[in-house]
Amino acid sequence: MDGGWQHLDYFAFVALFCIGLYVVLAKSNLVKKLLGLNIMETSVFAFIVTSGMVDGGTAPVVGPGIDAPFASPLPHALILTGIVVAVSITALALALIVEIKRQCGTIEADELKGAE
Amino acid sequence: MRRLLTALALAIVGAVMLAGLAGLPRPGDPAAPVHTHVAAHIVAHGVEDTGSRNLVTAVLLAYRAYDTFGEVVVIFAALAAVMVVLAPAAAPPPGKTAPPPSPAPAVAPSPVVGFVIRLLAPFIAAFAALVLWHGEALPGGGFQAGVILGALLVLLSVVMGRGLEQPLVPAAAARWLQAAGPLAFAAAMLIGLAGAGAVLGLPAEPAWGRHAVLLLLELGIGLGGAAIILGLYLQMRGH
Amino acid sequence: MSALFDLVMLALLLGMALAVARTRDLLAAAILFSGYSLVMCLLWLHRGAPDVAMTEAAVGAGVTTILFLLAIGRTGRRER
Amino acid sequence: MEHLLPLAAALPLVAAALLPAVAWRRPDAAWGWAVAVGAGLLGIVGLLLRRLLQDGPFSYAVGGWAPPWGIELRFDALSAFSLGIALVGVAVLVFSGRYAQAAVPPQRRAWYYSLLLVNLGGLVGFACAADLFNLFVCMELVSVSSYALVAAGGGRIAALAAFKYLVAGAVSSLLVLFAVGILHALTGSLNMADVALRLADVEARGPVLLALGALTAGFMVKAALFPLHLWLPDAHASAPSPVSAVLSALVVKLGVLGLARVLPLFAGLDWLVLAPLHEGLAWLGAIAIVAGALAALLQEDLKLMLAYSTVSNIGYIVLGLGLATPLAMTGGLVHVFYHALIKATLFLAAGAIIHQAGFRTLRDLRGVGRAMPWTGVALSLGVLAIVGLPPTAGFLGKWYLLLGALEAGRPGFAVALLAGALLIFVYYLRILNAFYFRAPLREQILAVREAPLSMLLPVMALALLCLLGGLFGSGPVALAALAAARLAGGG
Repeated sequence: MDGGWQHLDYFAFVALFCIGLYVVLAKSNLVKKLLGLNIMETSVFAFIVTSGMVDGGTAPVVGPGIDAPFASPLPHALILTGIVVAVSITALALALIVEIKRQCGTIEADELKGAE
Repeated sequence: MRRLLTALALAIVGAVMLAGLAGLPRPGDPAAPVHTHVAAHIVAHGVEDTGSRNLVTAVLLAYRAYDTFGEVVVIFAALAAVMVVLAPAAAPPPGKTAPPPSPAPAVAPSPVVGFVIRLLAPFIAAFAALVLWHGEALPGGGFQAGVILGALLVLLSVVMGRGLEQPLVPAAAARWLQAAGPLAFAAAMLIGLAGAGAVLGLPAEPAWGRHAVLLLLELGIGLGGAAIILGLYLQMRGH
Repeated sequence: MSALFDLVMLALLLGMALAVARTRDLLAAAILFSGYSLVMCLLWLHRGAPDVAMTEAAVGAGVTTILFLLAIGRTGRRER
Repeated sequence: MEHLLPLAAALPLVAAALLPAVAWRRPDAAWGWAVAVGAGLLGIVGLLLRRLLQDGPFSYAVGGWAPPWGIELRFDALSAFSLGIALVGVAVLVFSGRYAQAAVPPQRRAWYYSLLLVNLGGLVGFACAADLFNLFVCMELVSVSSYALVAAGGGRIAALAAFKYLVAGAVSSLLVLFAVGILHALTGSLNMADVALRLADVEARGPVLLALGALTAGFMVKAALFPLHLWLPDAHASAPSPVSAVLSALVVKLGVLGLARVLPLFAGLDWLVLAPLHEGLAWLGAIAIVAGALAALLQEDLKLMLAYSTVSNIGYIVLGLGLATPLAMTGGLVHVFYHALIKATLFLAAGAIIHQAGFRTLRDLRGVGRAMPWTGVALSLGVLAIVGLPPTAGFLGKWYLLLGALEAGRPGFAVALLAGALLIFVYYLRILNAFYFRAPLREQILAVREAPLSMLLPVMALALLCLLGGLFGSGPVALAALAAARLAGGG
């Protein structure tokens, strides 16, 4: 905690991670679970993006007249990839949900357990 | 009981994460390893190494191009995954006949909306081209441009798609476009091998060579991304 | 000023995530999530990550939301 | 020549993206294309392996960007698992030709082959990754394609199982990404060798422990280590059989290989004692061996039995890593390779039987061994191998594990090992008994025909490898010993 108030960020991201995990674990609706998963994912992305920031820094684009320090470009590139992976998984999961609805008539985990 | 267990698990996870993260360097500290090691090298040499003033682009398309290659295959795999899950099965499973898939409720856009979207379409397309073209100098790049273009195609298919079953792009051409990202990277691999002596390297000669490679990658990522987003939309909407 | 902006954004994020968790209307939850992504995008813009912010706005708030809406349209909007 | 290393993964990945376009006008071309790519991959892996055996481990800086600035690939003794990936991959692709005609709807078929190729490419990339984020990207290639392939054949259980698998897999991937973020924040680097070096100077202990915990938990879910295996049985049993073979033989190994890759990162920290973690892994492994085998014993469904058997076998491998003596780790790593061949044989043989007979429980399948003599022989060879009878492939891993447990002075674990082997023997005896020595319950069984050649050939080839693997096992054992020495040496 000696790091100053900006650690507050990390605490907020942990809270978001836990809210997402709560939705994944406790909610029965599959669409809702997927929303929870997305919240978890963005919280980790936010953690990584924030870890690359720098005091008084700007975007890592070199240009004339910019002498402020740059935020690290590396985490940004990683998270760009991460966002694409996240949307890929979301698309597939939604397709599975549509298929489950078609085959079983419901997308509530409680009822699906009974139907198996 | 179950709620209690969930709450307990969450409390433990949260506490462990907080305890661990509290020991990290303060975010924003310019002396943190995040800024002094690899990032410092990229900031110092990125422009000269890659010719791209946007260092995120330099990382994505040069230093870590192999990861970005994986990324474009992941989004292609998402399309393949949605197709493999939702493409119609030939026969319904024996025993229980499944009801036909219910298509998403058709949105009936008002004529005004349709007119506005058609009017805006060329401008949105131009904006996408701008985002792609300036990926080396400004924030943005191929993927962002691709998503904007994909969104435009989705809008157009909302406007024109009602009752019109033929897609915006012929199906055979769409298959090739959807592979554009990996194809561009395959080309860049061979160019790098021939021109820079390393797979995915940037050729030093001729002078415009590395710009051409970066632009090729941006184009492939952008066109491929747009085609895949349109494909995902059409498949998820149902026929 | 900058600290205040951060605080407001973080509070908004937490509030919207809780709202997504609480609402039983899936359509509302999906749209709230889209808003959550937009706030996240603003935060990242402020952290010097415009590339990521742009992508999050286009993908997280845009494409993801469209896909969610299509799926909800085909499976029903009420959570039991 | 050295350029083949980045191309090994790139070949199947690019070919996967092109496949639907190529197969658009000629759907029949999809299979040929996929098999050709698989053969090409096998060839490349063979060349890489020859180089490894001649000159030792070698690296490649992709794009010419020297590590740690760019991405490094490294082909070492652990990467030699690529051979298993390529062998099983080719067998599965060949087998799919006839199988998919019946089990995968025509409009899904090109995408099915495409996803199989993505899966194989991701696996090879994962085995050769020397960069943490590259490891993550390859893992996601494998994961996304695996979730979808489970549902490729259709059916309600498959769709549900795929979703369950997706949620478990996505959360575990996220844990790995989170840990990569922490390690990057601590060291400023992503290259594994560089991270290991720089981690030694890190003073903050909390984040290091958190990263270690997140990585271990994430890869344990990927490996389906008991008690985190709950997603596995349904997914592996309800997927199309060639997919089951890939998942059980190769994809779960991702978790084990991942652990073997990342644990050495933490070995250079003098304040961090890994012994409790190893102890925990050994216990979980031992419990998994027995629990998985017991669960398999209770199954009536052939593929569910095989799925639980995978849970048990992962236990063997993790026990080897947990005991952490050179012999035990050699045994565990050798089993990574041989279990891949054996489980692929079993799942493909089971798939051929289910495909031809139309039944999938032991009761319904009684007497099928006599109707399908060749497939029956292959299945029996696989059974002998997985039970671990000498001189089959399954013997070596368990033998070294046993020696390792004794070397570590832990006879208790040796007992668990033997108990597991006994249980495995019993439940595979049940299969052989039902197939050969029981009168058919269904009269259709008598009319069942032998599997077509394109299914039989890959199954027989794999079965032969299971048999000969033990006789020509010195190569894999030497490589596993090399990898084990690196693991134990912490670098």
